[in-house]
Amino acid sequence: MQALHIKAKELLESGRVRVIIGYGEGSSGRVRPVFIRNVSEAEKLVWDNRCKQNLAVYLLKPEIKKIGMPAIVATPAAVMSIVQLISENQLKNGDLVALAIEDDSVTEISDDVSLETYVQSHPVIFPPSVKEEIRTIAEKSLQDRLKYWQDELSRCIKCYACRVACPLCYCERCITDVNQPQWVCVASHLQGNFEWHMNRAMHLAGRCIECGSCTLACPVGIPIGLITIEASRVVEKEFGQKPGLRCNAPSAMSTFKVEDVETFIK
Amino acid sequence: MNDQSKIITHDNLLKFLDALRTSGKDLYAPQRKAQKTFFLPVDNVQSIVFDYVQTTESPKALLFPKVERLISYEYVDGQVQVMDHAESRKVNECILFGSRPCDAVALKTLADFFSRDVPDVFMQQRHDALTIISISCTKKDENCFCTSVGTSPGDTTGSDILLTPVEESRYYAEVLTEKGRALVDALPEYFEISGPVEKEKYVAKLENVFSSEEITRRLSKAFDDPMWNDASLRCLGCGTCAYVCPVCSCFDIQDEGNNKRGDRLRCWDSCGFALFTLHTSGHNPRPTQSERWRQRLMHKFSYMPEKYDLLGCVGCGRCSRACPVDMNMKEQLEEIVAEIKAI
Amino acid sequence: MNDIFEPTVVAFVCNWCTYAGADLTGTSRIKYAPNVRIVRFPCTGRIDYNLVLKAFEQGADGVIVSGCHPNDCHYTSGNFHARRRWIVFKQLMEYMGIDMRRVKFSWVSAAEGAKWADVVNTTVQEIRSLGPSAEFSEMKGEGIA
Amino acid sequence: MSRIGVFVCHCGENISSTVDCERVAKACATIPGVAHSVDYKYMCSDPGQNLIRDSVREKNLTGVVVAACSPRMHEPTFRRTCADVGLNPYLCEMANLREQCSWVHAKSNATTQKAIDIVSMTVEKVKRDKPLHPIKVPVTRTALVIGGGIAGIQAALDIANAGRKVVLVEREPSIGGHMSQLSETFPTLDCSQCILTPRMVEVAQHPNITLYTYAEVESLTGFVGNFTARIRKKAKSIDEKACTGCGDCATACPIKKIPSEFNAGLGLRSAIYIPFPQAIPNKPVIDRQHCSYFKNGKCKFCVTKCPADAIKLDQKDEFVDIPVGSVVVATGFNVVDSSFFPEYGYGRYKDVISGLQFERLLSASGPTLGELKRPSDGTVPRKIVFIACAGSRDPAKGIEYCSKICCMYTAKHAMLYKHKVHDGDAYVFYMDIRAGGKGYDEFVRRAIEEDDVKYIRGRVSRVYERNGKLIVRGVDTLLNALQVEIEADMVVLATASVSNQGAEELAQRLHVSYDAHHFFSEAHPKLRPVETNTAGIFLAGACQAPKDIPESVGQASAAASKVVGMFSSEELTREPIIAVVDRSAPPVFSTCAGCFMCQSACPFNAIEREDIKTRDGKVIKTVAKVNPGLCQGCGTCVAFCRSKSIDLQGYTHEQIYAEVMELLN
Repeated sequence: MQALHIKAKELLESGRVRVIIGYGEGSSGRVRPVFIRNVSEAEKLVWDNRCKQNLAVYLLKPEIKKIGMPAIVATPAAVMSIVQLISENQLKNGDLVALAIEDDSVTEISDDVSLETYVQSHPVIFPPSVKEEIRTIAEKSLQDRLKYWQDELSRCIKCYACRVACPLCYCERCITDVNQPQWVCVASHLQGNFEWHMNRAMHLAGRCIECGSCTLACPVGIPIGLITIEASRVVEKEFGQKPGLRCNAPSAMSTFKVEDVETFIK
Repeated sequence: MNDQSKIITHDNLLKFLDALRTSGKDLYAPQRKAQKTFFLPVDNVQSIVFDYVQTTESPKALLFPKVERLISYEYVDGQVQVMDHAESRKVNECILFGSRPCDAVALKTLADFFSRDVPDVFMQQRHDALTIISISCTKKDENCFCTSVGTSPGDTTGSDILLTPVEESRYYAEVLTEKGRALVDALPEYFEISGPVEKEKYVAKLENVFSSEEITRRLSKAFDDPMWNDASLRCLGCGTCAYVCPVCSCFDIQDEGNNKRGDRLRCWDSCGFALFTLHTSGHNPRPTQSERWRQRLMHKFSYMPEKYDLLGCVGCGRCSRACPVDMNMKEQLEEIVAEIKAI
Repeated sequence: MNDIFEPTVVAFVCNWCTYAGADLTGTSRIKYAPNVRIVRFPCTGRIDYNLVLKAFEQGADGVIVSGCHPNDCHYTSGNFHARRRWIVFKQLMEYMGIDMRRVKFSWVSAAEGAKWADVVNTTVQEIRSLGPSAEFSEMKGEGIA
Repeated sequence: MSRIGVFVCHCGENISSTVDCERVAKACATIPGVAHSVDYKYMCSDPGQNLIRDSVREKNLTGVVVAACSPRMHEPTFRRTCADVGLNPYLCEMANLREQCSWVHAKSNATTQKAIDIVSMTVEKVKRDKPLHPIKVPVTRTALVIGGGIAGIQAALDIANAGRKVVLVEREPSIGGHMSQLSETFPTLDCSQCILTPRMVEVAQHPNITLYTYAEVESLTGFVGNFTARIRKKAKSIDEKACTGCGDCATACPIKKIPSEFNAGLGLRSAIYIPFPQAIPNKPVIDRQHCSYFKNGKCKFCVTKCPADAIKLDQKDEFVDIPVGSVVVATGFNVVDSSFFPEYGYGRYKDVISGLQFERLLSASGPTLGELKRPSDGTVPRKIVFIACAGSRDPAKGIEYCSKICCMYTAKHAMLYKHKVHDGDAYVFYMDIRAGGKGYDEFVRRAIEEDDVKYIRGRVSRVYERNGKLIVRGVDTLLNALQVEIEADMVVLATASVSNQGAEELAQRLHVSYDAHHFFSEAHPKLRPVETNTAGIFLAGACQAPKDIPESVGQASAAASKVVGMFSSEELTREPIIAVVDRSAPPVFSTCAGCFMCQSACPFNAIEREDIKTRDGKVIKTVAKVNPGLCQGCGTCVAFCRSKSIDLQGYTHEQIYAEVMELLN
């Protein structure tokens, strides 16, 4: 943590960055996102195992962008999101400094090559509980899966915390806000909830870097991350492409291979 | 001594609830799902939980459902037939069990808010059919601030029956209204007449950290305060705070249907969304999260008190607990008191 | 009253292959079940997965999605893009518990009038044996007070 | 509120025999937004169209739905009708009640209900139609003709003579195609080469024609008016400029036993060869598959012998990219190979040959210099059997269609045989005689009556060898199915015509449709027989279906006139069915988030990046922009766009959504 404070001060003092997006002490023993703009506040930065939320989401927030050059305290998942965002033209080389922390040493990663190298050696690792959940759902029969998801999704209140917590949900106008036509029912009845989560899954297929921020954000405890994780898994299984690994990777869902295999089109 | 003050044991309480449940009334009580607590229909009274400081979602959906059908239409033989659900529907008697005193205050606020000028029939019907059995708070957490917004852990306002846990797994029951009395009278066998009980001894102690009048006064000068920007930097603009809030009542009217039939629905909405105030032209009078966060505070603590003499917050702290980025209401209000100069 | 269940089937087809193929079915006077309603798109690449959801929500019992065979796309590659989309969509729907036997994907060229009739007939037959679509009608209205 | 007019056509009885058109019109009259709904016997007739025109005027219609045949048939007709009275043509759409309803279902309530649904859905679409205006694009006034047979030659000459540039690409070393292999032609019996060769020479010398032989179309990109053709010039291993065509190389070549393609395998050629004496260009190529230098690295006899030093063994395939405005596909046909007829012994018995081989035996330029000799022993066949429909009209063999030319050439063959071997016997086994055409039936009759060719109506079941004779066993169905056995010296099979090899791949490269037999599909079998479904690409000759020479030439001229017509103006108008990126008022500017997934999805590279800037040039955001000249309107980008910021004119989100909502309520 000390190394982080030193690095933060150095970056702010030198004027290289204007704001450090990091974690700070929050309420009830939680950490919360903080935006350090003065050297004097650098000591507020915190780094420990509570720091799970994917802060990359703030890199695209207009109010943060307005402050100027950001540095971001980045978990491996955040670095992956940054790589994916670069590949989707939302960020570019030189737009930010990512600070990766390991054993109280801080590494600056900012160019495409070092970002790519970093993600190669720092895969996103789920907690075992997530793996277990994925397995249980996969083993359910079709009907049980439908029951399971209907039960889970019936709690959804369409607060869209999943959307705002996701660094890759950056559309200025989300499909659910499109009303001519109204592709996704606004109401949070079960059908509208199903539509919304199915759209989220399709939109994150081949893009979800599996950070789990959406699940963390969900106030009613729906494991929604499992859906988008599945979406990316399907893309990886079928087309051999994982998101968040290359800064110039074409999007898996808007490209194709002639030899793509399916067995269901007759 | 109030002859409506009674004692009920925990076991009898469960029996009482089970009797209510089987009497054809809808019973909603706190239950666990995904390690969170929700007011859900009760199938089995054993699944009711008691060990929560506060439920994740508020009970407001019982008065103000997240989606409510207002009218339906159907096109028959070239004629449009409209069905007004306010006239046609029958709302079942409903019992809310386990709400906190702050929730009961909130539901009253909600009902009052919807009954000014043109009363909202939907809300009125639901409110008339609802009996509220609250439980006083014996625990609190750092997000609670009911005492600072004019209520308290043992406040009877809005409840039909208020239960206060006392020694030996028993509850001191205050039967407060006719609706409450009707329930107890129908099932008197579960209650004992109580002697005087010093409620204050049992309920949680919560320090008053500010006064809502003070906040209201200060906010009237704070519209352009730079504080809003800093305070809202981490706010991502979801609707969580509004949706878990027991008082937030913004809604959106949506028509769902086709050329032949459809419904007009009232759905929850939130001022935290950019879309909330987006004009068709593309102009947005609240273009950034800063204005939206300000709106949330202003609405609750300035506009509602000034316009309707209602306070938009009961200090339940749900928004702070649920916020994915730890936007904390109590902390924000304390900051307003500390930073904005009083008039 | 007829006891046989007559399913409603919506077909999303591309203009150049399947729509033309379906025209050929007509010119060849090959008969098929009248349960199908065809929606014409320029290309399978244009077919939005949301339309499949909407079709079921609106009460369709089955959906046919059909376009040009691989390599035959009038626009070179719209069908390849569509194929990727359907590969993912199908698995995700199944992950959510939806029975995708109700959605038939096929390649029907402008020359395959007979195949089109066959695709429609077999789909109608299969959906008939599956019965009315229930998943979406169950969800409809659930959660509205 | 829309004021839509619905016009339900009976199409004579084509629709009304299974659909209750009156009920459809009545039902549609009740749809909100429909101001007028009528049915009529023939909507496409003059009075029918007048009915529409009058209604548009009198009822102030804002949109028109014509419920009739397929839009692929008459949409342009009715759009013009609407345009006549000032309604934007794109506000008129068709509901397909014929091809996709009345013709495919029995008369029933369900059929009429389906018709009502189809119309209602189209009404919803038309309600949301916006007036559109055709897009103008410049035209490259050069045509690409693929295939140098008679059809390609004719098309190239017609276009070139109209003053437009032509690029003619031929896969073989010489142009000429199958016609150059023929002896005489029916029904006039004039010599094929005598009428063809001058045309070939004209092509070679025409200032407007660039000829690439031994070359193939590698790819075709772009769109009507602005294609780019990539031509692979296969290495001929010859410096064509230096080569004088003396032929010394071929004489020197030690590899001489390669079956000659020109002689349909009946003659031989060397590894370096000129396919036939009248070849255009009259220059050799090295067949690298057979050349010993390319096989073993040794030989070079030709190099040594060439007086012009024209042999270039290190030549490589070359690629040229040529901008062209339109394409005529004239790649011709092929005949089924020997493996097709095990029962006839084709490929097993030397004296069982195909019609094309027989042409070579009759031809003065053929392997026998026009003398009719058996391939096996060089004797003159005394008894010869012709089998018509060898493979054609045989669903069991996968060819249901009639190859069309066989009846005529078989009559010609038999006749020519009789002219050469006066005392010989010629038998023809046939299924039916199809001799429609000017002078055709008279020609067949002449063969039968004047030349005494014996026609036996029946099929041959087997041909086998016995004592040096070919026993042809068949049946005469006109004589009570009597078994017939003929001891023949030679058997000629009128082998089925099939699509040329590589036709499917070429169709895919050109993005034109093809039928189950890989013949290229015309846009409409009757009204657009020379156009493909891909604008700017036309068909000529037997690549579309089996055809004889006059038909091929006729179609080639038709295709050429289409091309010349298209080239008559500097600009083309294209359907405005293109994608458009949302642009909204500030502060949003565009809902496009600039992820550019659409860019990788677009098959036409039509999506560009556009910076939206402030007045002082500061970039506010970078968004996608569709180049209307390049966009072909497939809509693939539209389905990809997560924020629904691209829409496709003519097939907008709202329209298709409304169609689905209407269909299912």
